[in-house]
Amino acid sequence: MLSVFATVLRRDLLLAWRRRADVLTALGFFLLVTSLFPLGVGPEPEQLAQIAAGVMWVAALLATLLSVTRLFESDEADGTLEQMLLSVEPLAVIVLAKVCAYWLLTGLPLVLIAPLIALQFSLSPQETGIVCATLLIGTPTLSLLGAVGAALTLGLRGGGALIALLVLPLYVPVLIFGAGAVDRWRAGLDVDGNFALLGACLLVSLAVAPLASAAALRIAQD
Amino acid sequence: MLSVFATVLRRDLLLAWRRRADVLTALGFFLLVTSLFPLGVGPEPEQLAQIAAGVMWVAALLATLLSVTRLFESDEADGTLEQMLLSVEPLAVIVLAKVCAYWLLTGLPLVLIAPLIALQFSLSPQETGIVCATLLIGTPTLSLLGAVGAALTLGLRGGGALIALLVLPLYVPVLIFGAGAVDRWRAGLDVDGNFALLGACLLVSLAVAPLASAAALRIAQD
Amino acid sequence: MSEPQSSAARLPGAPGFNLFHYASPQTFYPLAGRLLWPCWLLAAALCAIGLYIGFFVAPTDATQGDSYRIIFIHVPAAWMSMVVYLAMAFWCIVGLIFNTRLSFMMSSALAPTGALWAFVALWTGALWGKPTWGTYWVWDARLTSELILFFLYCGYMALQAAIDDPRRADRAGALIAIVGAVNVPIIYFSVKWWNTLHQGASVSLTAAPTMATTMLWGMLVMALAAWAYTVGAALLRVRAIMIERERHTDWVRQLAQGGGSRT
Amino acid sequence: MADAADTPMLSARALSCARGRVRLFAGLDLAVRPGELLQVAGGNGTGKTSLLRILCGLSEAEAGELMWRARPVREVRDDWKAGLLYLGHRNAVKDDFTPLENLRFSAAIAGEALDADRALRALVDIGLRTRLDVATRNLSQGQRRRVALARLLCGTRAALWLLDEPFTALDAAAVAQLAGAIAAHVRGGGAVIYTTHQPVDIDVPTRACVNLDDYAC
Amino acid sequence: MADAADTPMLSARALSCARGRVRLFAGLDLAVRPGELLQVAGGNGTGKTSLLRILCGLSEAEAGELMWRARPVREVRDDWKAGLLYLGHRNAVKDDFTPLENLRFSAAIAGEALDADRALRALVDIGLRTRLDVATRNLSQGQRRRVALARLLCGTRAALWLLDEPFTALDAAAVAQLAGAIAAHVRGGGAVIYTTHQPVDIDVPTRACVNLDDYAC
Ligand code: HEM
Ligand SMILES: Nc1ncnc2c1ncn2[C@@H]1O[C@H](COP(=O)(O)OP(=O)(O)OP(=O)(O)O)[C@@H](O)[C@H]1O
Ligand SMILES: Nc1ncnc2c1ncn2[C@@H]1O[C@H](COP(=O)(O)OP(=O)(O)OP(=O)(O)O)[C@@H](O)[C@H]1O
Ligand SMILES: [Mg+2]
Ligand SMILES: [Mg+2]
Repeated sequence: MLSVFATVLRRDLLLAWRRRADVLTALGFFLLVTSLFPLGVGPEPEQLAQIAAGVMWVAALLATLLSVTRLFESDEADGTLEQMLLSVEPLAVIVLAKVCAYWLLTGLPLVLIAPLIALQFSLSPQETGIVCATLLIGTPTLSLLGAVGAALTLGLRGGGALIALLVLPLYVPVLIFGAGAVDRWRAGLDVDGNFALLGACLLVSLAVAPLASAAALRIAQD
Repeated sequence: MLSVFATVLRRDLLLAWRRRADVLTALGFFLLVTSLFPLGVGPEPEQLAQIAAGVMWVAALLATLLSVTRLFESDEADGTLEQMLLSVEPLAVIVLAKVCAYWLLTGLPLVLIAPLIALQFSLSPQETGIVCATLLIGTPTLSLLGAVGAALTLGLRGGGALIALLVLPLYVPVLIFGAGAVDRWRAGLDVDGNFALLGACLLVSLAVAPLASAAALRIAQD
Repeated sequence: MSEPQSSAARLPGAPGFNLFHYASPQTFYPLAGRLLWPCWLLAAALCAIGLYIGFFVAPTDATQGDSYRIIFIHVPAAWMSMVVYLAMAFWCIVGLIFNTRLSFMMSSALAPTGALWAFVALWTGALWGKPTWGTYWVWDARLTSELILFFLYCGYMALQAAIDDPRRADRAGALIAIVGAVNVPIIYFSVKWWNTLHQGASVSLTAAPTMATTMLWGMLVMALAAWAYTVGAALLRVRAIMIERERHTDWVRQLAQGGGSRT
Repeated sequence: MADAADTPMLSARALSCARGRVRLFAGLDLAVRPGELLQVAGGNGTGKTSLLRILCGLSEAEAGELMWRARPVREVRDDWKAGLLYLGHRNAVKDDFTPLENLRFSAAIAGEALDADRALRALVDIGLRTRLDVATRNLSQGQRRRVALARLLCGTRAALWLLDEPFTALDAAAVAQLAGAIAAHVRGGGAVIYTTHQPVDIDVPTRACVNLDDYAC
Repeated sequence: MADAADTPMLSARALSCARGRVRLFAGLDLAVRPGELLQVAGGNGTGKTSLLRILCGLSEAEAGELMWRARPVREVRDDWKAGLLYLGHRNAVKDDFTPLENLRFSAAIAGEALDADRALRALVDIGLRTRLDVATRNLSQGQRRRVALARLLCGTRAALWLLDEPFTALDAAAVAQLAGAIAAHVRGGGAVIYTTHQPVDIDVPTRACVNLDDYAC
């Protein structure tokens, strides 16, 4: 079980390495969206600092949404998914490994680049710290929930947009707790509650999402 | 030439009709993003009205980006694209027909729903009118440019994110002129310039994008 | 396994036409090697002179104090970022028309240097913005379009990296380079078309210069240094690309057997 | 002059093809005349598919010249395109359409009008009578292939057919029927270039075979 | 008892299968014993692929019972899964990997360890020696199929192979080699259920054939 986890993780990372551009461009997307918002919204620095956390969170969410669609797609198209379903190893473990690889490739780089973007929005160091911390706990949740959506819509037409429709409602609490933390901190309130809630979201989705995705995949293949 | 345009248009619309969910969900995505934003940013009405045009434009842009990836994908996968390349009809016309169908299915509904969203952001009727008009001229440009990106990245790894990296820089001027119109109107300046520039963008991309996409498709198939 | 034959050799009338002599990698490779050192030396010398003028000869600015001296890096970098992009687009057009492999190689060799210049222009501009405008970044037309230029470079490189087949990579990249070239005039004229925070053009061929002559000289010398560096870096990289792409051809094998004689 | 039986419909001289860093074949000459059947033979990976794609203009040869009715294809690009019909490994059918819709749209994309009656008859002939209103996604492998092949049965303007492994996934009855259709086209003055790994009997007077194993580098 | 030659490895009773509104077959009984080769025959669309997917648990039958070594599959799900190997129409190879990487990862996903040497030997045996470091996306149709089939050559724990049209896209040499591998597996006490439309000679003592045309509804 551990070995299949490690193998699938390594496999997905290797695949991504073969497509290095992928990793770079997911980042590029995040950078671009966060730069686009000021363009659309107007350049007043105070206003930007006001909405910075929100914009970064929405961008992270969209970056996930945009790419998570493809989580199982290629495995489905070439028949590897059938083989995963037929494996003696539990499917949920395989799914979890895939989600881990996915997060390492899209979530983590985004968390690492976030301080730079915070700078661009002229956030203070503490605010930057809070935004990055919420992203660090929040993005794995986004990936896990995204996986469920991806599994559910697998093979359905509509793909990306349909996923968005299914998953966004689940993303909303994460977004609110995550983006809200900075606002609370600015208002002088404490943010432990937000972190606790984000952590709880992560734990719950860690427990439920792989199983739910596995079940959805079985249904999709029938 | 006209008949192949009509046929491909009809074909893509029929395909979309078979997958009704698709049309609904592109809309759903737009609705969700524009509703998420107030959540991320905080609900003060004046601030919301300030950023409304920007948010709607960014949402439209992202909705396009999210779905345009698939413009040629399925035709490529099942070999129809080969047949299009081999057709005696000019490829650019076929591409144009596909883009038209795409816009009718994703751009137009979004323009039609925009007044509702403007209401949600408490924009005035004139502002609403300006936003909708800019979207009406701007979204076809987004679709056309997106088609070039989709053709260029066809079959490549990186998919969605790579498209974003390639196309977003070209989207930025459209976004600036589009979202800027309301701001200028509010500031008491005239907005004819913005509309003229948006129109120019549309005309240029109408002339260039189908040809560029066709060229990119030929390159991709080699 | 054998080498694809030189496409330049198949050009109609190519043998008689002198310019095309250097259009094939095996003839261009040694030429590039010979040009390499002069470029480096020139770049170093000009850079030394330019910095000397910039930091010791040019007077302190009345309003900005000494912070304006960033101009000696900022402006040449900004110029080069635009010039290099145009050069890339030019080589791509040549490549598409004449079907020469070398032109595409030149284009891909130029991209990283161009991206570097765009980045330097953004970076120095941002550093300069803090003392003069009170902020690192504003969403002004010139700044934005320069940022877009940087992303275009990144897009070009990412696209090429994502395609294995060199032929397809060349042609797909060419499309981006050519379509993206529209952005360059936008950068250049943005200060005219929109009234913005950023400085307008003060160097022009038709009007009298509006800045101190020593400043102007410093900038021009630095610009020449940047040119020399760009040419040198591009030649170095194009040699590497040639070797990597043509490693299975006879001339590269001979080169390898020849004990690494560089020219 | 164009239709004189001795002018090759499509001919290639000194064709060579490289993929990645491997040259697949070189110095290949080939010609197909009206009323001729040409099989491209060779083991897996010898370049049959690559050759067919070059012959129809989907990819470019590394070197060599291609002639359509004795004129370089560059000059007669439209005639060339109008004159051929290529069916590849992939079926070019849309999963969401019924067989009938697929057939009509693929003819339209190629630029040929096709009336519903004729299309229907072709589909019935090829054995899809009971599956006419099932979306193609639900058809079996062989049935999808039949949808694609139905285009050959309903009359096409193209004089030259390029068929890449047309017999895969078909059962014995369908193979015999397709062989019949190919033979009829050839006897009617058309030409066919095809590849296959299955031994199939096609009943025509003249048949030629190019074996790519002989041209390997 | 489990390996006694007369206990069927996999057996099905009164199986029926419906797709959409069409019932494909009904009342199908079938059993395959160690050392047996079973061909599932039938025209296009008679339900061969559907049957194989039911037999390996990818889809569910409409009615009927499935037994693994004489026990209902529900009870011995893990043994059942560990005991079979299914290769479908689709190759389950990743375009971006080299053949070797593909082979090793697909074994790992199935839960089998495979050392590099053995994998390499299998690939060389199946004729991919010169393409070992080419990404699978650049291989020809037949070469991809070979990558997938290489798994059969490098020894697997699975006693029962379910092969859906294994011979498509292969050239004559590869077909013969695969037939040999199947024969060897069967002679070694394994069992194979396969479908094909090509007449292929597999040299085994006992072979059976289920023709789905006989069970059509
Ligand atoms: C990140 C921010 C900045 C960017 C992207 C940027 C970009 C550029 C570009 C592209 C040019 C060359 C265009 C031309 O020659 O017309 C340029 C020139 C120049 N920039 Fe900037 N700039 C930035 C910030 C600044 C700042 C803060 C200042 C000083 C207040 C400044 C002063 C100048 C000057 C004086 C020139 C030369 C104009 C001329 O003489 O033609 N720039 N900049
Ligand atoms: N990048 C590459 N590097 C090395 N070899 C390559 C590359 N791309 C393609 N090839 C080779 O080119 C050949 C493509 O052959 P093609 O698909 O034309 O074969 P085919 O004769 O149709 O085979 P099949 O009978 O299997 O369909 C294969 O041998 C493949 O390995
Ligand atoms: N929704 C549906 N409505 C009607 N028929 C359907 C539907 N879905 C599937 N079918 C039928 O089910 C059958 C599926 O068969 P299957 O793929 O198992 O055939 P097969 O024997 O493997 O054929 P082949 O030899 O072509 O591979 C086809 O005849 C198909 O038309
Ligand atoms: Mg082939
Ligand atoms: Mg089948």
